[in-house]
Amino acid sequence: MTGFSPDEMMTVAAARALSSRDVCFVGIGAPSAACNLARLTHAPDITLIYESGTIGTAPQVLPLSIGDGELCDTAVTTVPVPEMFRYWLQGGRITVGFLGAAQLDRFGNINTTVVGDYNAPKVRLPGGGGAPEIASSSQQIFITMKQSKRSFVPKIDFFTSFGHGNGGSHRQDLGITTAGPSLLVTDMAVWRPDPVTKEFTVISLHPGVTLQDMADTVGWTIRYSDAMTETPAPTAEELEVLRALKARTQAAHNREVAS
Amino acid sequence: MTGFSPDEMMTVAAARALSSRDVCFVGIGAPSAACNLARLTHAPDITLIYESGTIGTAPQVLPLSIGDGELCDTAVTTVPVPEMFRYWLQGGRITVGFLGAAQLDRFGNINTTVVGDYNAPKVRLPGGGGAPEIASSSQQIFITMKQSKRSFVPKIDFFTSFGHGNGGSHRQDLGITTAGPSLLVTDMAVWRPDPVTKEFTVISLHPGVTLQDMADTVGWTIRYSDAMTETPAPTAEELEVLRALKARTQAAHNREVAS
Amino acid sequence: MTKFCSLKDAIGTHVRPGMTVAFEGFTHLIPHAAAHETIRQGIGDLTLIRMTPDVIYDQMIGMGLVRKVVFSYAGNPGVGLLRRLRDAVENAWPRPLEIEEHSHAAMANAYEAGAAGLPMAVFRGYLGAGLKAVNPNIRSVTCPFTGEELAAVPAIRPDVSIIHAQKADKQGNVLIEGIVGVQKEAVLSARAAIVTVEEVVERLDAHPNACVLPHWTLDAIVEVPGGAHPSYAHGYYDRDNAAYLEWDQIAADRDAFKEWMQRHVLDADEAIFATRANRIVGAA
Amino acid sequence: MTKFCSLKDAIGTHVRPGMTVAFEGFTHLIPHAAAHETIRQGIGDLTLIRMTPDVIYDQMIGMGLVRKVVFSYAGNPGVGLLRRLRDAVENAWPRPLEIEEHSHAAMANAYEAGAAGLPMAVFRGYLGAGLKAVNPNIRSVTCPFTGEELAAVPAIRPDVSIIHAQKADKQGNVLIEGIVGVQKEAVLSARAAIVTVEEVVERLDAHPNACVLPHWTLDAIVEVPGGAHPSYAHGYYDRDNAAYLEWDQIAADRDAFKEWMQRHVLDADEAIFATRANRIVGAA
Repeated sequence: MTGFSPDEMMTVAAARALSSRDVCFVGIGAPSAACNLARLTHAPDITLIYESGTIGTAPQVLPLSIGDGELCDTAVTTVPVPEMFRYWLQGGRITVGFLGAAQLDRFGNINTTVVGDYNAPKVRLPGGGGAPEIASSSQQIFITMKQSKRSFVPKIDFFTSFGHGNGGSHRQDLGITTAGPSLLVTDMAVWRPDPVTKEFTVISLHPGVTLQDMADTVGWTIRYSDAMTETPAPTAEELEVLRALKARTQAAHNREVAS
Repeated sequence: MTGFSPDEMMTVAAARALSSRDVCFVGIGAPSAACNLARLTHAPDITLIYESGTIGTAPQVLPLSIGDGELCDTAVTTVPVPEMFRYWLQGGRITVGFLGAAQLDRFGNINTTVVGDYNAPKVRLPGGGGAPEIASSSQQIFITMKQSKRSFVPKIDFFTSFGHGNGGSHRQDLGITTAGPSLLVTDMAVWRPDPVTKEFTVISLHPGVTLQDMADTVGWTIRYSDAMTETPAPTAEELEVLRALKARTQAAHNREVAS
Repeated sequence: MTKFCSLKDAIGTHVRPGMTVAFEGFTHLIPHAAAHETIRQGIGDLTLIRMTPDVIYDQMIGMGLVRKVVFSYAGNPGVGLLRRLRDAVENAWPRPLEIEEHSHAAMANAYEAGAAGLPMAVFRGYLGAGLKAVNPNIRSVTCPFTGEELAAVPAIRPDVSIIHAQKADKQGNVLIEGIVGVQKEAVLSARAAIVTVEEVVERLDAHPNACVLPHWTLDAIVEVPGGAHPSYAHGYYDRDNAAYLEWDQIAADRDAFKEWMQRHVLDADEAIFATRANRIVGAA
Repeated sequence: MTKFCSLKDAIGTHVRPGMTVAFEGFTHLIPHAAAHETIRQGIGDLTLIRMTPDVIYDQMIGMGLVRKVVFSYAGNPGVGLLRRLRDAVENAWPRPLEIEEHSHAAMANAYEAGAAGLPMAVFRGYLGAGLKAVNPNIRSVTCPFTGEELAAVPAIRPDVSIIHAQKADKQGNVLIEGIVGVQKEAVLSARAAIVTVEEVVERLDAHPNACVLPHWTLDAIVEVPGGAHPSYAHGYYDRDNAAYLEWDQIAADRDAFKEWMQRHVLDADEAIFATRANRIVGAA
């Protein structure tokens, strides 16, 4: 794995799944980098929406928070937060909602609420924010996060947002009409749910990643696709654009801190 | 009745009931003239709201429709119509809602929907518009309209908006917490509801109006207050401001038509 | 972007007989030119939704293109009644007209619910009001916290919504300014949306919180200067009050109505709107 | 107008121990100066409402002034966890903290319902989500048209809402621009509302559809330049990201926290905000 980091591979692989026709509900961190990389490469007309109300935003640098001023400055329009959740998310206009997780299970269920018991938590995490309804109202959900035994767990401590539940038709059984988690991009692999069981299945390993690396970082018995391939390495253009974006971001944030 | 018309007296008497602390939901016609006269005389800080979404408007001339451009040009802010009905009317912020009627009964119930049967009407009127919820959500309701046997009827054909129902506590019995019709100003008299029965009672006759004039124009047996007085005639200032407003209005609308 | 097109194509592609269509605009920005094109194409059996039916629905009803109208105030604003609508309701001329009648609050909430992807709107309304007894689409829900009974109406979900706006930029983002009414909600609640605009500009240069519809929420955009006349377009031309007064005369008589429609709608095209609006630009 | 007053008077007059208070601002325009004044006055036993508790609630909780917090995302945006809130929830330090936890959609809808005078908000939410099982204020209503079960939460009705905005005019009308969040709803849902502003100007000169709160919806207005720092005021100064990162260190340790609060809050006054914001104006 020379010439690029696992983190860069993760961002590039997530970005490739997006197109100019997508309307993305973007979260901070990895999703924001992937969405903006897509916009700056193969998906120039992608619409990026942040839950602060900024619609069609095109920041020069990655924001530190979901409400940075540049998101508003470069947006087509900025709407009140109740409207964002009512007209734009609940209205069914989001094609891809991006989520991360503190804990994730093999059916794409997510916990960002507590480690331990809800009423006496070992660790009180930030909570769901927009996630419970992003998970149910977006046409599909992409999850992007690094693999580790602490986060890829057999059983999550709290259902912050619902993925495929126990798998199979559990989602439809609850009256949820959207597709749910349809892609998981990590620092090691690309996963997609099995069409029937809905269990996340590895469809490609990033260059250099071994099955042992996988077993060491995932808390359940991993299913691999029969047609598993190697994730194509980042192209020179992808890396160049991503690194320039990160460099601009770093410079901008350092300038702010310094001034 | 020299020096002013019944129509002028009606407008002036209605205007006097308003203060700078009022937030009025204004209708077109007589209410608009009364509200703007109040603003231009004793109630400069009155807030006028039109259902088109204009809040705190101060037109130089009376608008022909509830959505004329000048209402927006002179407003503190203009909001979408759903917000108008949710945050501003239903939110309980309107101190006085103004209504007119095609038919009115002695309890302030209003019909602007049909003459005759709803499903086979003799005359199909415009309908309620904002009136059903103006009647229930405004802190109080002022009604202003000319008296005639055709409109002041013993029984209205359709309950477009609810006043005091059958009187007494009927309003509270339906779970309506606002005061309802608390003033009726006509071209002949000022009426207020009896505190107990809620039947409109004449509290003052305009100068020159006789009991016979009243009986000729009202379709029920009129109740007069024991303390009935004569409505003070319009002052020179009131007439001057009202006539100037009407003249400006006429000139503006003629100019538009001519051009 | 292929969504910029002619008015003929926009209406012809998206509006079909039997559809449920909302032409919105609250006094301001009423899409007259689009309504006239619909009449010229003779697209009938329509269910029309609109808070304030106004002159355009009077015209479409009088031309026999309307099966049902969903509304909350059927008047000629500042003038009086809608005479073609009355003739249809009272005398079934030129055909019977089904009506579904609401209050403004109900319609505004129902558009909002449609835009929000909900099946119904919940609000405090219709207390003691007669429409509850004649409209089966007025129901109620009970608040599980306070026990209060609130009104419920179905969300509005038109097949097509049609509005007029001030500007589109080259990408197809649309700006609505001034009295914005329920136009945003009408567009977002519909399966397809057509916008006519006064002009197409390079950039909107709009205030960050202005009412802007992103291009991907719209299906067709047509530049029709004056397309709201005799309604108005804030910043372009004023309301033509004389035309509203004049309509009261025209619509009073079936023959006068038919003659007017032949001459000004059927035998015309949307180019006449620029001319009409120009006559009143002076007052804007 | 007597509503322009000092920050001390605004907080002292309207905020009382035991009240339910919302300090709102969605990343942008967070009313830090007003929160610090509340801390200085030692007004305690508060129920605090806020979608994203952020640093100000971490500070108020750490100072022991908070009985309960109603929230949907308790993080330090772009940084991580809120360590004082965690310490209160996990270790009851300095006192036990009751929590009522929602999703953003629920909170946004609940503010909207509060502004709209409704007892509850209805939305499509919490499907399959765990909060339903631990929060008795998440209930449901059934759509009487489709049978769909929708989520219901009580409307938010704070005793006092406190926000920061860009400008007030001399009459007391207030303009909020940029990311407007839920501030309008917070003000309109509350029994009393306090606004701190960057500046008071003669006229707002706002776009007709800008987010403006008319003077009669507000109870107190205070000019506090820089009053949102380390959050930001669009058009005035940028977000001080360094201060958010620094907070993570300060809040990690109870003593470091207490020392910082003594020096920068208890022994200070709101004048320091202008100085702090000025440091980062260059980036705005």
